[in-house]
Amino acid sequence: MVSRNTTAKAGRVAGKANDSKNVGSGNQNDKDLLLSFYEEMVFIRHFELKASEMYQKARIGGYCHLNLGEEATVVGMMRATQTQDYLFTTYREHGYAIGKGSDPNRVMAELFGKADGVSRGWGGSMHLFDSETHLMGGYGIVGGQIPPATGAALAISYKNDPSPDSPIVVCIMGDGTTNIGAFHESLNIAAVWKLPIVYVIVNNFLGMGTSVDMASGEPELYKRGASYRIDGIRINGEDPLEVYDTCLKTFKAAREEHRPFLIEAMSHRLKGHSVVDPAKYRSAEEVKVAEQHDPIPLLEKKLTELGHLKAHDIALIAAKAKERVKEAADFAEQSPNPDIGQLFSNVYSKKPANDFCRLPGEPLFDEHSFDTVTER
Amino acid sequence: MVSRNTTAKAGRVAGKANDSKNVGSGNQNDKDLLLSFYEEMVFIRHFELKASEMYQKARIGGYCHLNLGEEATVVGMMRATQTQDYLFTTYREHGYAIGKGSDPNRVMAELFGKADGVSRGWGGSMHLFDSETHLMGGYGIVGGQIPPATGAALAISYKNDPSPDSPIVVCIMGDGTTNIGAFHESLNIAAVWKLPIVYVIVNNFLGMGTSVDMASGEPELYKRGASYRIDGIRINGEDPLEVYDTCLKTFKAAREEHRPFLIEAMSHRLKGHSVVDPAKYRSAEEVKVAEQHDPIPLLEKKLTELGHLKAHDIALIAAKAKERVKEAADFAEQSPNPDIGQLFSNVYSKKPANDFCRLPGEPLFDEHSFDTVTER
Amino acid sequence: MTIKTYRQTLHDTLAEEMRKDPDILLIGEEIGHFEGSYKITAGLLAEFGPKRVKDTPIAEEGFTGAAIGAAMLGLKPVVEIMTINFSLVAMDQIINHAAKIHAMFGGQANVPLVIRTPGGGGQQLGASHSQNIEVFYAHIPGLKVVCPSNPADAKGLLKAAIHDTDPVLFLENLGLYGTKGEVPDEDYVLEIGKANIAKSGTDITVISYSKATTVALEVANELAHEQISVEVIDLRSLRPLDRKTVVESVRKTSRAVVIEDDWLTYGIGAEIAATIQEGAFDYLDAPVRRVAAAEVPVPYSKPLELASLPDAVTLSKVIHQVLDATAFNR
Amino acid sequence: MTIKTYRQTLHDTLAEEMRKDPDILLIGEEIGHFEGSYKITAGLLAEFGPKRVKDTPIAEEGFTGAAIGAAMLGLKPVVEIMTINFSLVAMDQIINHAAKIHAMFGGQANVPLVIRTPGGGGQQLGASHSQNIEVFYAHIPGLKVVCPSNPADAKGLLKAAIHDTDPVLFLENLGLYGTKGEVPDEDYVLEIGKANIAKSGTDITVISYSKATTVALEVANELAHEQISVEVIDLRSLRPLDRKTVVESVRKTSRAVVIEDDWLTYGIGAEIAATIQEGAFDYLDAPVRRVAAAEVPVPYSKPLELASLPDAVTLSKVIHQVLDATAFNR
Ligand SMILES: Cc1ncc(C[n+]2csc(CCOP(=O)(O)OP(=O)(O)O)c2C)c(N)n1
Ligand SMILES: Cc1ncc(C[n+]2csc(CCOP(=O)(O)OP(=O)(O)O)c2C)c(N)n1
Ligand SMILES: [Mg+2]
Ligand SMILES: [Mg+2]
Repeated sequence: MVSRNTTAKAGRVAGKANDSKNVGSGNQNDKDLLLSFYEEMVFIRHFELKASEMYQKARIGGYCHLNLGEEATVVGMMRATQTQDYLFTTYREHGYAIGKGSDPNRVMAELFGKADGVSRGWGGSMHLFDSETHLMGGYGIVGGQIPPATGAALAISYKNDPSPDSPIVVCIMGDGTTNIGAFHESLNIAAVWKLPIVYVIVNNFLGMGTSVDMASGEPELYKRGASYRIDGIRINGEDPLEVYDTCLKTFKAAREEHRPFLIEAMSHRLKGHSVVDPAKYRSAEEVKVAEQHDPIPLLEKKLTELGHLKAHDIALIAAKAKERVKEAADFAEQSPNPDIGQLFSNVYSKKPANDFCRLPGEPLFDEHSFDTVTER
Repeated sequence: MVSRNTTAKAGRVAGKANDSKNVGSGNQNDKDLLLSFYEEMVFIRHFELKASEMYQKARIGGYCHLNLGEEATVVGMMRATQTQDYLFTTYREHGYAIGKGSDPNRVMAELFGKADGVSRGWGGSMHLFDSETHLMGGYGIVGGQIPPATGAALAISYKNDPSPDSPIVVCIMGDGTTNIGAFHESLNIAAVWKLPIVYVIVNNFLGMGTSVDMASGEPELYKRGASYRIDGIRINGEDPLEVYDTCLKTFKAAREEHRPFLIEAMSHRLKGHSVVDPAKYRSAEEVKVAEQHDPIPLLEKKLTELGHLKAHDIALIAAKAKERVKEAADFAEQSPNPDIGQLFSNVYSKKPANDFCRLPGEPLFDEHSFDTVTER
Repeated sequence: MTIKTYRQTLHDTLAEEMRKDPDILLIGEEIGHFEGSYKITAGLLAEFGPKRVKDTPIAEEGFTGAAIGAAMLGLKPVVEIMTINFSLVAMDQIINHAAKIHAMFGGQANVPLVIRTPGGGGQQLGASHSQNIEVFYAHIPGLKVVCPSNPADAKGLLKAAIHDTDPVLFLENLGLYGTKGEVPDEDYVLEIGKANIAKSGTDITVISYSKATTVALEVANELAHEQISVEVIDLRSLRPLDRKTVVESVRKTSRAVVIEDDWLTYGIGAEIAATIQEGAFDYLDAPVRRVAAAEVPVPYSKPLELASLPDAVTLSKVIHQVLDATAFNR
Repeated sequence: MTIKTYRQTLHDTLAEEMRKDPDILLIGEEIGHFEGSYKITAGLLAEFGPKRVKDTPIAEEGFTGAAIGAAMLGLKPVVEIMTINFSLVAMDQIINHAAKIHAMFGGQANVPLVIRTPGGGGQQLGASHSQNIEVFYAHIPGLKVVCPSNPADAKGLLKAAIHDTDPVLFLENLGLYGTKGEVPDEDYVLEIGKANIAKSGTDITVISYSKATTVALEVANELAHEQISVEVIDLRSLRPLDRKTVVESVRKTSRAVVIEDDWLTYGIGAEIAATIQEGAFDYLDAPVRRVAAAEVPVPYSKPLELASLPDAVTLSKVIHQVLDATAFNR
């Protein structure tokens, strides 16, 4: 079952394939690479803004958590994966899904709960899954993804020897998630069993409104790998190149040595915890700091300084992204709802004997239930 | 509710109060102290041997885990507690209960499931509780004691300022227990909330048959405090004086600073995991090593060398211990079974309306249930 | 009497009790700075300070267990678990510890703990965030489970739960937070373990609890226009279960329907039906019917989700079916 | 046919399946070096090596969840949770993950996982080690729960569970491990979701599962001497639940008693009684009665523990009561 496709993950979203092989370190002056990062980051930004808008318009329901501010981490990390690698992530995963290669149309359709959604409308924003891209799910239970991700790495090591061709698992979580038991149990298991998995903490300084300092006895979270002799490293999640380089190196080591790693990417959350959170608990000062760390203007500035980007390009890239995102929203709008007749078709992968498939209020038995029955 | 009794915990078991104040460090040459350690260790040894015998004779049921080999840790640690301190521990706790001050008669009676047992016959070997000595329970779920112990420390800090008079919580667990989620969550909470609790890992190198190396990514378990910025220290659990000294110092710091600590006491398990475990997974070599680390001959040797103990004393102390243990077994034998009429009396502390108190097979209602009922 | 939302009532009741008893403290995720995921605790950190309103790490097992230990030493913690779905990570502490400590230690310790947590589907939260798994707790001797369906009961039962000397799971519902009702202004305390006849009637008994009670009442009021007199029993407490009130009602009406938001098989309604058939066997004119959720992990898609949940139309239909089957004449 | 213990049958079946399918691996605490807490896996580490017999840290949530992930990638893990009591720390992974992954992700992934775990009181293990909380799992769509009562069923259902492409909780019982029975030598596979008429009879139906079935059969055989013909239905599967077989039997006998080892209120028997009253309403001559455990955290003291558990004498008494109430003439 484990795919052997070892081609480098292509940047798909801006509609443009990235053909740089993800085998060596990126280069500060690699214009194409940096520009493709920028384009994808801008695309994800606009995707999230559209999601927010569609939520306000009630096209999207439930909870909806955005990657706003996290785009550099998303793009740098996803570019460093290979298609065959398995990704387990959280409810804050639209960007990751896109970065791993899912069709943005189908991601948006999932947010709309439509039949063409990546999870066929069953998952919604928090539960994106795409078997084709090996996106093994967004998970809404804090820490819930970590044990299955660890087990996926077990399956890899069960079937593959360490090698440059071995798939790995990338398991993403938030800072607050490092305080839950599943984190501890899983990292320990990965260490003892020497599993090819890279745990990535996206440290956005906050759980919902609770700061890392208030929640974690050791707030330098990458140090928590030490409890399992897992190497930990902290990186600047605002810089896509640093994220890309570190991930590339770390993923390579996990692939070739079959052992776990822990990466902590520091990355500010620009808005509330979810679309509906006005984030009143944040001071104006804090909001300002977050905005100063917005990776898109930062990269824009850098690229402009390097002469890779002009005001005109910026506008063009933004326009292209908006256009593409609009297409995704239109696709989602037009996609049909899942068929109500299929309500019971996903409970089990094969329907078992005596499966109970009755709608609310239906009697337990109907006139045909006892056709064969004994007289009294 | 928090008791203010600050007198030093007395060594009760050998029938002899230890009046050394537990305020300073013990002294290698403090003959009385060392001898009283020895006496209590020997007593616990014989208590456990009797428990084993009574289990074989089916006076004791269920699971029965012994402290054989762990006596130095038990005695050194319990002597360093104050009566007011709260102890949360595991299913391997007979010695700790006795060391904390419970009447050995009532401990044995509990193993027999009798009405005079410390838990009134409801708990058994794994679930000793003694409100008088602040033994807050032996717990049978691995890790289960750690969150409540942490919360008890919260209650202490809620009601008491740090001071030499403040009670603390001592929370004991095995090495294998450090791999479960509750360990991680609790230590983190204790660190963030600055709670007066000392977590003690009794590292006997084994879960049931699984070694620490196989189970823990970081087998130097005291280092796991670092994930929460909790100071950790490893001690030789075979030396009651080292245990006593370290505990005294650490408990003092927890009391006076209201912050958590982690102690790892290395201490071999002489026999199987529980009375019924023949421990076939252990090599003859391993058994020999464990026996070489038996703290009782070690202390015996030391005391003999120091001239504090003669062969005649050794025999006398053993005889006294056996005598006292026999008394406990006789007491347990004679104690009545709990009253079956009280089966429903412990479900709630106050009986609520409509509590369902029916024996198996009794109908839901009886003829009096609807005395007031409407006609049809 | 004041008209208030269920949310506001919970908030006010917590504040009122905390003002009276310094041993009450609140423990939970995001209840302080964030003011509560569903804003029940808004403003309480400001009023009572961080000692009594304790934001926790994301560690339900750890902090629920810590509340147990604090309760054993005499504090009265009120824990918020953000939704009942997340209580699954704390289950060992609730079931193996909170529920057992009093009995297992021979009555020497007790655990005066309240765990507030909302259940509820219908919010498009997907399979792992839409469950009504209160039956897990209701099954456990040593726990009490209460489930107010309206603001007044929320006040009366929350006070009772806080005053109780044993662990109480206080079940709220996402769909109820915004609902309004009259709330007594005085120190209003209900007795745990007693059901409430929310509406009396003579033709059929509908048994329900929590949010489903609002559906039952809505249907009962509608059917009154058709000259059908529905008695609605609001269980209020799932453990202890007030079997007598249920059975007495059915002995009177001879017909019963349960409406519940959880899954049918092994759900709360199973016990209700089992109880009725035993206690009112000779009085029943038709089988007890259950209106419950379809047995699927709750889908995100709105139309799918709606199809899986019980509602007023369905309840009304089932009531009519039962009446028709028993030659009911209007 | 060979006569074997339930324990030996489980062991042999695991080995047999592992020999055939290299994707099957065992995961659990102390299953390797220690050879299993209850020795089901004795010798399997020696035969299959540490890759396929994986001793774990004490981390039920972690390793059960890891098994889920491994299953998603096509392995077929068989997890041992030492007793069902300890499954409470793994509940989130079982209920929020194993049971939901197939549906929540639109059918793209499935979880071919078996979780073996014994329930059971009567061993003087105290309140937190003596539970029968299978109803928690039986309530959850997306899970299957099977509960063999004898060695042959243990073989047939364990094979079925391992071959199944969805998560199956395989409920064993401490009190059954030492019991013996005839076991088919061939590749014997039962269908999950079907109950078994363990003994046919005409006067009364006793419905049961797991260890309680042995009590039901014992009583049925005894009562045969009194010319009472008891039909014993062994559910074999709690989810899916074979309602039809149960109801057909009761339509024939007109009388029913459930015996179960779990607590009565909201226990498995509640659903059985609720189902019967709906499906055999016009056929029942007396209410369905339930014989279940007393609602207390199970005490350690032997006499107290015994008083709290259902047994043959009690079942027999209740059967007589039902027969007497229905003018049964021998
Ligand atoms: C077990 C559990 N507890 C609580 C929640 C509610 N919750 C959802 S997200 C969140 C904060 C998570 O913070 P972090 O891990 O830092 O991730 P972020 O949202 O910042 O990306 C909480 C408490 C949950 N989903 N699951
Ligand atoms: C949650 C849970 N899982 C498994 C068990 C079974 N069990 C009882 S003791 C034990 C080993 C514990 O090892 P350790 O923590 O080192 O303590 P020791 O017995 O060596 O003192 C296990 C696995 C349990 N009681 N609880
Ligand atoms: Mg965060
Ligand atoms: Mg150990």
